[in-house]
Amino acid sequence: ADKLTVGFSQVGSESGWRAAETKVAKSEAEKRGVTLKISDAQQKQENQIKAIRSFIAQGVDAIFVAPVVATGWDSVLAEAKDAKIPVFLLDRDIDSKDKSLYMASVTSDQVEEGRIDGRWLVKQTNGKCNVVELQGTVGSSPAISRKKGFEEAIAGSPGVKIIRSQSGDFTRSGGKQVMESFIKAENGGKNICAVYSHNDDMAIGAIQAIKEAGLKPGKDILVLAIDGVPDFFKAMSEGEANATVELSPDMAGPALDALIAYKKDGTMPPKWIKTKSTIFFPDTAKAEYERRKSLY
Amino acid sequence: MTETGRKAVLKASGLSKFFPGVRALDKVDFELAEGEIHALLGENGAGKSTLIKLVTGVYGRDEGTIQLAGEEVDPKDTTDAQRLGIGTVYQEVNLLPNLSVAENLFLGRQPMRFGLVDRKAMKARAKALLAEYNLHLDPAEPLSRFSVAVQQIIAIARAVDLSGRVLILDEPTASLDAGEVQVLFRIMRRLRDRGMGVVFVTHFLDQVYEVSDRITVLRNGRLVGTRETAELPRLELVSMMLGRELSAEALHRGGRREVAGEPLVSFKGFGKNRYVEPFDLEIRRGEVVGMAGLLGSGRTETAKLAFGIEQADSGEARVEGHPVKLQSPRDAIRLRFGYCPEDRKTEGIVGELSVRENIILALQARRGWLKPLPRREQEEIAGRYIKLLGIKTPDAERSIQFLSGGNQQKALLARWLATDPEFLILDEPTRGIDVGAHAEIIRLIERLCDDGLALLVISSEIEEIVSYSDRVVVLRDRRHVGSLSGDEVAMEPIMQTIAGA
Amino acid sequence: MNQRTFPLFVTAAVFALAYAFCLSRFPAFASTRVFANLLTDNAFLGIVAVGMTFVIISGGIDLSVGSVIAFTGVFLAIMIERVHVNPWLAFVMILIIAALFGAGMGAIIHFLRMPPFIVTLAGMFLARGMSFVLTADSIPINHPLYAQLNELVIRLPGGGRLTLIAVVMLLVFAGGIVLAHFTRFGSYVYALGGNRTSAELMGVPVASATIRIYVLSSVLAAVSGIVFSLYTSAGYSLAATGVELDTIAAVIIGGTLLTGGSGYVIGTFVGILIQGLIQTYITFDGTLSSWWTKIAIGILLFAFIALQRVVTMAWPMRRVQAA
Amino acid sequence: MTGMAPAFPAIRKALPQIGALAVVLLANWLVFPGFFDIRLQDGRLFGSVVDVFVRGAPVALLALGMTLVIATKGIDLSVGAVMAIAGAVAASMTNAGHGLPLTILAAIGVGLVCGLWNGMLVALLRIQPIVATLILMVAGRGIAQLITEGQIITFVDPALIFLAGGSFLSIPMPVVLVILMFVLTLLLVRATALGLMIEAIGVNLLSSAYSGVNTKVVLIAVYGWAGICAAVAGLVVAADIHGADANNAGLWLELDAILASVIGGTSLLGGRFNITLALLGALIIQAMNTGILLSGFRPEFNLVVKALVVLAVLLFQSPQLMGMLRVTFRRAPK
Ligand SMILES: Nc1ncnc2c1ncn2[C@@H]1O[C@H](COP(=O)(O)OP(=O)(O)OP(=O)(O)O)[C@@H](O)[C@H]1O
Ligand SMILES: Nc1ncnc2c1ncn2[C@@H]1O[C@H](COP(=O)(O)OP(=O)(O)OP(=O)(O)O)[C@@H](O)[C@H]1O
Ligand SMILES: [Mg+2]
Ligand SMILES: [Mg+2]
Repeated sequence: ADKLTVGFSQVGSESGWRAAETKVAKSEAEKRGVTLKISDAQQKQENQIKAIRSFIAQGVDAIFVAPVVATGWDSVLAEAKDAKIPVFLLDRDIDSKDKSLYMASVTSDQVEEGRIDGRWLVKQTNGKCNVVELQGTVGSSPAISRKKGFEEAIAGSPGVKIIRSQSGDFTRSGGKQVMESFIKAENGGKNICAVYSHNDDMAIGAIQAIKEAGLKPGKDILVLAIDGVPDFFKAMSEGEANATVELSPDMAGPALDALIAYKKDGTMPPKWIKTKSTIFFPDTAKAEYERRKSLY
Repeated sequence: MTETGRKAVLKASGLSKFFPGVRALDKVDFELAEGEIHALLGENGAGKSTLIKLVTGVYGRDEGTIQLAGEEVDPKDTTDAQRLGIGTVYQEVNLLPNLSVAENLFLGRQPMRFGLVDRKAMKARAKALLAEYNLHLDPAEPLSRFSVAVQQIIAIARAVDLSGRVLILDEPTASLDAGEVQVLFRIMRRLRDRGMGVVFVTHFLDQVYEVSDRITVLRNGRLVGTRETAELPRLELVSMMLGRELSAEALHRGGRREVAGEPLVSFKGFGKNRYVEPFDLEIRRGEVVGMAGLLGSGRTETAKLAFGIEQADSGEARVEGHPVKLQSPRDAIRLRFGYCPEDRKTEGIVGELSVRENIILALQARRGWLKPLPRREQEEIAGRYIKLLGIKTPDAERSIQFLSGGNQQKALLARWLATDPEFLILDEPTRGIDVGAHAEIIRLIERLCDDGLALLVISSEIEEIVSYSDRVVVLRDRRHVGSLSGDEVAMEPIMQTIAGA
Repeated sequence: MNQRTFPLFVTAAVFALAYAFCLSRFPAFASTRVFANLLTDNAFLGIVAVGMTFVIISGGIDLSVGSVIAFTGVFLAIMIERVHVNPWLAFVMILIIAALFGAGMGAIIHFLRMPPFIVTLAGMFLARGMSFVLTADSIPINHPLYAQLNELVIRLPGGGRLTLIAVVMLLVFAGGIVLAHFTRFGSYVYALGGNRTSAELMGVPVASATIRIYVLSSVLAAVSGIVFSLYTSAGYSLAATGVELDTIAAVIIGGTLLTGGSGYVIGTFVGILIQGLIQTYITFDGTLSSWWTKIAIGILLFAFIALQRVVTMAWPMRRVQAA
Repeated sequence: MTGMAPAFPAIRKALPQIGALAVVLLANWLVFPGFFDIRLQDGRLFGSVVDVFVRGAPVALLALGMTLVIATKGIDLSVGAVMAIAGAVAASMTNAGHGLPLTILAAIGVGLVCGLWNGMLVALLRIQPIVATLILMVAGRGIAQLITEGQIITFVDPALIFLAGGSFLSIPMPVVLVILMFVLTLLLVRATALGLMIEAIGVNLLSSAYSGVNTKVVLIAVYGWAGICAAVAGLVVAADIHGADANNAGLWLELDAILASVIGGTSLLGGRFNITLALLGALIIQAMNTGILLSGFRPEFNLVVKALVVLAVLLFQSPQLMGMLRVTFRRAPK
């Protein structure tokens, strides 16, 4: 058969995880002999829509989208459907009644990620803990889902409370600055039992803030986050962090497999190709760090 | 009723205006009768412009009342004043260079058609309006294309067209040539005969006597008096303005000199395509060369070439016989040239900065940024020139934008004198300067020349040129058409050369 | 061709050249689809840019437009989906809110003599902040009217679709041109940008003109927000971030001077097309990493502006002889 | 009122800014009573007020350069991106094993080059500053990411980390750097004639050029200095998080820097500038940000609060309001 061409509308490179996702997508496509056209939307939905439109105009064989936000895709995906181009969603589902607009979504469950962290914390602290929360960018969907999941998991234990919650914009310096003020506002950090961060980068910033305040991250204040980037594994291996839920950067691989199968004999993939969310602890951190270093 | 028995169209009583540190106007009464041309005179900074701005609602007044045709009015802004039938040309040409000529003329009262501006009609009306002033140009062109003088005429045309009862002209003739002035006077007289009141500010006494019916003199923000023009001798007027006598000969320079020796600066075949035709010009130390010509004849252009603002594409410049590079004002300043531009608002003053900083700017620029003038020295220089030129300002730290027009002009002259130049180009140096200062500047020009300065002076006042020039260059259509010296430096020959006879 | 419109021609010529270049690399550029997409995808940008053109010509700047677009979307989504207001009524409501918002900014700018940059920066924080306060979630709008409006499409030969929102943009541009050149308001805008003091002395009603300029900008931002909500059928508080800079860039590439007083609405249209073209080209190329995308946008932006400057500077100044 | 203030004209000029800062600090103290507590922690001052100074350092550094640029009637949107580039360069230099002096030199050198590029576009090609610097604002972040390949480059070199985490005489290093750069800037513009020339250019470029001011060189130099200031800010931010985050370092900080300059009384129309007041402006902005973090409001409200505070601060500075205040002050003693 002809070489397949896939257009991939990526959100941007706002975090290390995102850059890794792009990198993995490229290498997975290469492995399978697929031409991957990547369009970087610089975090803007309008750019993603434009990109999808021009993929349609170019007549690609399939379109991958990592949607920056869940809503607003109906009309452009309808156009793709009109043009008979299959669409795969990566790492995030969309909010649409018409499920036929896309062929499959390869996503993790971001609410579940928050729940896993929450459950672990409840168990670890025997249901008694003052948590401070580092939110992601206000309004972004991981921030909303991860907050929701965590709150669900701790809902059953009245002893586990979120005492402060601010946005650190998913960045290290944001996480550090917010954590600094949390520590000061909560009696020099003595009131804080754990920090829950919507991503690893903010948690790394928070760890520094805790250290600079003269406390021990991982012991005086538990640190748990989500993503699984190498630097966080390193921190865990040094005993400065306690847990992270991995979000696999390999979203394109499964999507490509499904696409190839479909092109070969029309096999329809399952609607939701779920990637696993696993929680990691300091014990395996060193090995995990080594394994991931090259990926990122 | 005025003393003369005519009805007062505009009457201001007890007007006062205070600025921080300045009493710009102090209980001034002013009365304008129907059907008269009323000259408003006074030294630079006397308060003429301030009076006008109070009457037309630009500034709020601190005291006093204004009556228009017997009724008390209180114009809050210029729109108000326009509605009341007062048309005004303010001292600095306050038009909008980015709009077309037609839009400038009809801004806010454009002819409409089907709810939209009728650009065609507007253009036609603009053409007709300007034709009265012998100005034939394409009204769709942006105003910035035209020289200051043309802009001034357009401002006048606009004000005249706007004014129903009162027309106020604040130094409208400063950059007009004799012919243009006559056109303006014709129009002023026509309006007077129609019963309108015209207020006219100028520093040219000849013009005052030629056209005005009455004169009001201000000094230091106070009213000195109002007199019938016919009954007020010139010298008395001058002493009313200055508060002292001014000897007649102060206005005129002694004898013309033949300055000999090697030229200090010489231009040979110097010119720029589409700008000024190549010209030859030599100026010696101690020599004053006047440059005469009609509006747009290329005098300012010549000056800009000579100062390196525009780059010549032919010919060469020499200083003391050596060829020199003249590619930028910095080159020129390094050669000890100086240039007082004609358009002081956009090319001269640095509005927000203080008088002191404006005066030392060129000197500082020549020294370079690494060698700052000590503050004490700056103050000393500024103080010296403020005194020497009689710049009226509360102190040297005042923002120059708050100075009256004539005083800004003096400060600019000071900027160049401070650099101790060898060759100085003055473009309309006496524009907007009062008689007293006018005489002082001319005397200063003489003194500078006696000290060996070479001067190139552009002026639309041929009389003035005659009074101080040793030699006169005449331009026409961007070409240097004649050079007059000796006895030829007189009104008649110059006029003839300009006309091309 | 006169000197004032010359830069406009340069801009248009540069665009045509660039389009020809794209065509030579990717034949798909010949399809009406690509061109129609250029209009549809940039419709919301074009509409705000018209308002921005007026603001910039008047010597001001409006940084709040991106946030107003987002606020409009969120407001509409909440009104339509949660409060169940008729969409048309919701449109009218948001236009009124935007007009008041713009009037507020204009009034502060004029009466308190504050720089537009800062006032509209505060407006930008406020509008975006208010959308967060309304809701941080993204809300889909499923009202049938949205589907109907989105189906209003003129099909062009060759698969291109001229959508309703593209037509709205073209109409707004047409309206903007008339407003700028055939109304008194338009001449006031230019007058203010030329020189505020002179304008005041010439009797321009500065206060009302300033306020109306910012009302116009905010209202057009709201229209753009409506268009954006049609485009995405959703309201989202993080939508249209950074649009203010894209808009300003488009206006300035289109030949309007940031210092005010000169510019053309039609130039802005070309500016928008140029920006859209840069994006389309990069997408068609499809080999650029995230960082090379940014660098390429920068380089192309520079190439356009530099080309424009160089051509304009090289053009000999034509002088007009008066009388 | 009449007793002391007129004797110190400089202080009187700064009254609106000092007043605004006092009000914001007071508000912080109200939402968080421990706001003014300071103690020594590992030989370094520690406390919320200290945070205001330390966290405000990057914007303060940017504001130093930005104020000069604004005074020339320009604007520099690229400083945030330049910070990212400088940080990326510093991180990769350290990780390549170079010493601190070379690392700092390289970062600052890159900042200078970026600034000179901006200056060249503005002064030589005469592109309007906002677009000229927009080019680098977009491309610069790409360049930074090109260096980091989209990842956060972490480093452990204590010397580089010292730039943010260390202290000198108990004063946190970022504050020391701000003071250092402030003094340098002050010397640069006020001990020379550069300040005057910058102001002259900002008010009237043509008049300045005709007076012999080397407008091109001054403009380029000013943008170059803004680039250097941005590079120092980039170093501080990278040292702070022990890594170079090309995507987020300095993101949107250009707006804060502009805001700081304007709060400090520099007009966007060019002309008179005051870098001391610009620093106060930066402090006001950071005090506000810190206050928001300490307040415990939901983050959804951050921007609304910020908008209202900015408007209030500017209102406070508006001559109209100050006039009213003065009247009340005068009446008070009676
Ligand atoms: N806006 C202002 N702020 C402060 N002082 C001002 C302002 N306008 C004018 N002045 C001062 O008021 C006085 C009168 O100025 P005005 O412009 O009325 O003089 P004038 O008679 O028109 O002089 P000229 O013949 O030079 O135009 C001057 O001392 C001037 O410095
Ligand atoms: N920058 C410019 N661009 C285009 N045209 C110009 C420019 N400057 C001047 N002109 C035109 O050149 C002509 C010459 O004007 P200018 O004022 O320089 O001449 P001048 O001989 O010095 O006359 P005067 O000083 O009496 O006004 C004017 O008609 C003007 O329209
Ligand atoms: Mg005057
Ligand atoms: Mg001239």
